[in-house]
Amino acid sequence: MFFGLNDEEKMLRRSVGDMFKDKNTIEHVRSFMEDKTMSKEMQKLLGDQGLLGIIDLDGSDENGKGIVNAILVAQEAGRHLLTYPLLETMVGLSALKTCSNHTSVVNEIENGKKVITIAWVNVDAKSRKTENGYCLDGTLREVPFAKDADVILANVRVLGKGRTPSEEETLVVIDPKSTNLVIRDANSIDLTYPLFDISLLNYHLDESAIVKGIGMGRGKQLMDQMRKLGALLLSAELVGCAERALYDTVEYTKQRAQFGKLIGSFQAMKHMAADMYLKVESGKAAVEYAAWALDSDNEEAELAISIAKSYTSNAGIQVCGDAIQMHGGIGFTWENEMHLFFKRARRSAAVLGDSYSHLEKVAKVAIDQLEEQQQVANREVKFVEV
Amino acid sequence: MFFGLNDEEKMLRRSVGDMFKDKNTIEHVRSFMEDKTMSKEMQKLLGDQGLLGIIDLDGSDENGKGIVNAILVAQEAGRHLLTYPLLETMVGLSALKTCSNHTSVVNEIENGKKVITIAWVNVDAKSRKTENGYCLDGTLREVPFAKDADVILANVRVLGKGRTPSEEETLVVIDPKSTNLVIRDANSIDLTYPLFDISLLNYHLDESAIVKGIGMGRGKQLMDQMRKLGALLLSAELVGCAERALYDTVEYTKQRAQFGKLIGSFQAMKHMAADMYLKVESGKAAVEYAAWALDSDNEEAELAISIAKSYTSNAGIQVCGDAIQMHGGIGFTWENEMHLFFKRARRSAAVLGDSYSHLEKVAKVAIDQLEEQQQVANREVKFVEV
Amino acid sequence: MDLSFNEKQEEYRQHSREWLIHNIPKGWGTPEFEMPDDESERGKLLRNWDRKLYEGGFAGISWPKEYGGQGLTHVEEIIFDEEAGKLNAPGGINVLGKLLFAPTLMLFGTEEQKHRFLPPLLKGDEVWCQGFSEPNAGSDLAAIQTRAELVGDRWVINGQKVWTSFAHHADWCFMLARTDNELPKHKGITLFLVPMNSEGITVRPLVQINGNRDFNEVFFDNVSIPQENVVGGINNGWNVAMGTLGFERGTLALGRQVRFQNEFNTLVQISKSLNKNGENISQNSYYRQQLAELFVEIRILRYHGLKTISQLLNEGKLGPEASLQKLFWSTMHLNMGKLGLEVLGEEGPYMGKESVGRGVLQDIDLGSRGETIYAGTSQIQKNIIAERVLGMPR
Amino acid sequence: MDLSFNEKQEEYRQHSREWLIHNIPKGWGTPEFEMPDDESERGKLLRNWDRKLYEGGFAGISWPKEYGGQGLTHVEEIIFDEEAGKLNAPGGINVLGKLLFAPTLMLFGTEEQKHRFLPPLLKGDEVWCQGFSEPNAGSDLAAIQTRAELVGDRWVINGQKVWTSFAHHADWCFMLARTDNELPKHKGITLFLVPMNSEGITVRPLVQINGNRDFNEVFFDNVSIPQENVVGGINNGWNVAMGTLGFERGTLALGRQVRFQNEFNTLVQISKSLNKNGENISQNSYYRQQLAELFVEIRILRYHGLKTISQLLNEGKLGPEASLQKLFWSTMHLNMGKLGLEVLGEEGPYMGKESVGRGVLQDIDLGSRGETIYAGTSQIQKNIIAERVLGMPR
Repeated sequence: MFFGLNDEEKMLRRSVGDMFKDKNTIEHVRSFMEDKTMSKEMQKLLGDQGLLGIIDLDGSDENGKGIVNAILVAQEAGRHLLTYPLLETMVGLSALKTCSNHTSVVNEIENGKKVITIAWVNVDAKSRKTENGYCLDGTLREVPFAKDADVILANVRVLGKGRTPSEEETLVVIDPKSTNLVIRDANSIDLTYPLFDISLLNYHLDESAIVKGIGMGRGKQLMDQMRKLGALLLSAELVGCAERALYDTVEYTKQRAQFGKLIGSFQAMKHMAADMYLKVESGKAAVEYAAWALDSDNEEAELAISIAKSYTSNAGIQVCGDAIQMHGGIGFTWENEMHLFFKRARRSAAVLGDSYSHLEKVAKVAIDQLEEQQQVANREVKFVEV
Repeated sequence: MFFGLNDEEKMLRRSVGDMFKDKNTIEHVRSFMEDKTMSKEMQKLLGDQGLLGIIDLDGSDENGKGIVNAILVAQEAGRHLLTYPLLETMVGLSALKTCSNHTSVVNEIENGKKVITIAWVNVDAKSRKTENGYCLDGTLREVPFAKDADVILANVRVLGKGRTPSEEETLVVIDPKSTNLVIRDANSIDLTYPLFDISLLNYHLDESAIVKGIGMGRGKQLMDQMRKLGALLLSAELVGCAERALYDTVEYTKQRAQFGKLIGSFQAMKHMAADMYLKVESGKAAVEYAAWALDSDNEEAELAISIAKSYTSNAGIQVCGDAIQMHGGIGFTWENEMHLFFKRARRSAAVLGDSYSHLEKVAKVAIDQLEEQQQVANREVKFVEV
Repeated sequence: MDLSFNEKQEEYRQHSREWLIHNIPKGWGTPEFEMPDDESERGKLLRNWDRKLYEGGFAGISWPKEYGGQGLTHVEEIIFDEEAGKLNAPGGINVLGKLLFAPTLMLFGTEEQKHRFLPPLLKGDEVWCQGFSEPNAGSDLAAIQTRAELVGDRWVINGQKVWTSFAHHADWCFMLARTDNELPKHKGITLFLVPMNSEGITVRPLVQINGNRDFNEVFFDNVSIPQENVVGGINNGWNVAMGTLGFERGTLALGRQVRFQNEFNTLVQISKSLNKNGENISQNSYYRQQLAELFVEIRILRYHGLKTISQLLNEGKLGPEASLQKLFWSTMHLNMGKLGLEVLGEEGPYMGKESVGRGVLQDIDLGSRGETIYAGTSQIQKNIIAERVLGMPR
Repeated sequence: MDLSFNEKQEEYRQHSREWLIHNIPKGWGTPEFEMPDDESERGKLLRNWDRKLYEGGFAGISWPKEYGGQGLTHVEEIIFDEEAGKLNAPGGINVLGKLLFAPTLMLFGTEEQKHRFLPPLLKGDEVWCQGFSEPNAGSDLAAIQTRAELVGDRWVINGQKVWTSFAHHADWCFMLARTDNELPKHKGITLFLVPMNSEGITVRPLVQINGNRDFNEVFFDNVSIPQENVVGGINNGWNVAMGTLGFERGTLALGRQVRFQNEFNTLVQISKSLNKNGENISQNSYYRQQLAELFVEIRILRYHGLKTISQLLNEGKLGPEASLQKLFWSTMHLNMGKLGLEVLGEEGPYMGKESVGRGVLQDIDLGSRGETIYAGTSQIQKNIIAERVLGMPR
């Protein structure tokens, strides 16, 4: 029993943090927001460092599935507002790796030669059988960095390949460079991590695009797994994002003076900061626990992820909002960076299950399943006189 | 348009406050909690001052129905933790006065010769016709000061006197000294305002006990009106109770020193106090507005009461809870008085509709009826070029 | 206690409403309406509205007629304000002039100044901005460093101001500068009136987190103004400014309240258009309770507004209790923003025109973040309440 | 990161559970169980439990064997603690001795003192109470005024302590007194060990708002104790006390966490038994969301507990981060009390045996009001976090 990071984990976190600190500064983030073009340098770096394929769902070496390492990387990504779909890459690769048909694209992505992203939401994309494959039409939504991607993973229905619509779901690889699709900027509040919508019209889907077989619930199963993993990594990003906002704010209160005193010496500032610290540390503990649970196939892993995502979603918004407040006037200007953290927290909290949805999942366990659990726990208790 | 108290209203509030300050001190309250016997002196005083029959629902003189005066009195009752069913007396008399059959008991109550209370909840009390009247059985609940009362107003079903159970409801006067009923202390959290349950067995109900006629929805109508009025007066009590807790606490922070400073000079204390002040003043405004609305038959009166009761219920608990916190260690001892305010707020918040129930009523107007309202408001707007 | 409006006042309400319906700019307040992108076009549009208000007899409703006002009371003022809010009428461009500078001038200005400045202000001919805060004097306003020196018969001003709303459209700035370095910091300050076209003034826009550009930094580099452009006397600027801040915190709650109510109604409409787990959000008790609570606070804001107006009518001024209103509405609006995003759920990130609610709920969320900061942070308001209302030790 | 328990530890868990099942007092933890009204009977019952724990080998699990402990680690300690929590086992009467005094003595005591005091403490033969706070030294502990003077070869103590839990059952008191008035207030304090049967000691119970009588005031009137009854050296009491407070804030989170989980389950059961507007409360999303949020916090408390234990195992001590746990659980418990009363709705006032939940939710509500105050108020914990963890200026 040891709840903490070992030396390798600490080293990983530090080296990734240092890299982002150097190569993904606020200036880099702002220039990405201006010209909206992903950094090729970052892409190469991530590939060279071997960070992209860090998750191996079949893995059982000393790093388990690599989930603990992945959340450490994601925390750093959040802390530095990384303008790269690292989360989608880690999750997407973990899914693609489960299918031997995609080894070559897996290698290209893992080495930073190609960029992958995930269409998290399928609005109505369906495919029909044609002579030489399938024809795909409809809309995909919530596709981060789609404009820069070489590969998009999506979950689409293949009509007729299941008894229910969800059984028909099939995970497929889509080529964003095709002329049979249109990518539109979806005007996300968070300019550091743009979201896109994709409309598909007569898009030709080859058999080779299919991941792990057509229909029969396989796509749904994979996508559910990806969403859970994504929710966990996003929780880790939220923790990193909030932690940075907290410490940058604390630093500011140690520099800024009003009424002849550093504002950090005012109790109102201290108590806000302490509350923020409590939220950051609690979120961090929740994320770490869930990562361990997932790594070690603990039966509570799914519950732990919902605990982490619901908690960090609320905590991230609260902490980054308070960070704005503690900065006073400059806190709500564009030139100050606090709004970047706040908006990133807003997006991260909203997608892959908002707080309400995850709390509802928690409620199913904590409330609806309570009696069953208690029956298991209540063995006979024999009482004796003291 | 004037939102404030006129000179007579201010004088009424002051004189009632002074009286309670003198005759209903914390020592009086504590001795009531010990021996659980209502003060005859207070009963006489209230009668002599003419405060009991202050509400006249048919009234239309300069004081309207007297509701504004009544909330001022109720605020003072809350402020001083009055150990007397003044609320039930004001509300009960207003109901009894609508029926000419009860003039003599009205007079006795108004003059402080008899004590009235109200059974706010009817669990299952039903009466059947007998040869010389009705026979009443069942349980009544939430009857404040029942042990000391001479008259209990209750709403019971008279079987067969309506097409639905609620149509059968009938307001009746019950004699607590009867041997056909048992009064049990219901162990309320609030020892300053004890609640009782009453079991009735073969209780003989005479025709003369009936207020405003049998069944046909009359009882329900009267009881609904009484509950609304009661909710408003209880909101006023909550405001008074919270305001006293606030100001006593502020006073304490001006006396108590820690770390070589008066604790009132710590910003954490100041900000808690400011938040409490905001809640007290907001609750007060809500109560006053609702009182005016009821007095002047404003169509929003019912909504305004639900606004007042939901807001003051939450505010009262928050303020009195924070008052404990600001007192530090002595705040959670029995010998300090803060817990008396907190517990009184807890009871007041819970009964006559808790915050949830009243907010749900608000939701019906604010959400469900929104479109109708907007249709009324949206006249044609003609636009011209500027 | 009498919260009703008399017949004449109800007539005034009707009259105001009629006028507004016929005069609000075309399409204004509808989701389709778009402000001109160009700042000067935007300024022109807003200034035209101010002029129209004047022509319609709705500028300076409660001001004395001799200064170009209508000579009515605060009650008519709030009635018009409320009706304007209901129809989402434009705020105009001279808000700071009308709400902050004019009442300050009426309290502290000379008769000559009032006659000189108030009529063109009302007419929309002279727009005002406020130069109080500085980079190192935010909550601690008395720490301002901008200096004014008397050189010959003119004041020469040097320094920098921030959060100067509408500075880029303004003709005049009422601003604080230090006139005596020897005195304690509250004592050596003076309020000056500065023409914005003076040589040496540079205006730089400050973009807010919601992308709005209402605020500015204003730099004063040897700006020279006539000796008489002082209000309330030399070294008396702190007292004058405190009066101004009182107006900033306490008034205008009713118009604002109605606008909040409009926003709330939009939020309800949006919640009716969204489902969560197959249930309509407006029927889900988690959201219902929070929406109802918000509605309650918006109503209570109205009560506070009515109380403030009554106090103003009765006593002619506002006390430190005005801080309560600022704290109350800004906190409430922050909660509205949060709830809006909760209602949107997974739709939350999308702010485009085609998104649910066209981004209006996100605008509330982002905009409200500044509201608990400007015009005195919530922390400052709480200090004021604790120290000046409750008498807690400093 | 490895949160699993190894096989031996799992065996220990099983062993603990078995023992507890067979040894918990009859009916204990069931709603029917009633504590004896008589305080000394109550004390006897709890002391018997302490003795039984010792006999069963579950006292001082992680303490060295030479002091009567079991020589195991903190992991076994928390495993037993967790199992005891699951079965709602009694807390015993020597809580302060075991959790606060003993670790303090192990850090600061002499070998002789450890051998003298620890074994009888574990056996339940000597119960300890803590004399730190005073009427004028609550949050500001260093302001204590109780004095100890060396008269001949004995210390003579005069003064008053408050919030002294179990003083009326205790055999010994570890207490702070001022031994030098000339030194700065943190420097002139010493920790003393005082037999509670000394002449001159008066104990007066302090009733809490929930009617409990666990706290006391203790008056010292010329109480004389041997010169050697000092821990950590003369005038070094502040350092010793800071160690004690660290233990108070940081440890034992797991047993507490399990008890909170039990309370939560009770709250859920009660919510399943109540309807609101015809809908079961446990199915109403307003309550579901809040219940789930509470559950999340209870789980996170467990994570914090595991982290703290890991830190203790690794580094042998706790830092100021321990304040986080105290702040976290006491705030969470306060919210549990509030939510409990919301769930009860109109049933809220009723606390009798026949009421919904038999008053347990009200007990949580009232009891939790003290928890954000004792062992350092939430305000003090936040100061500590801000100043000592985040390094914000004093």
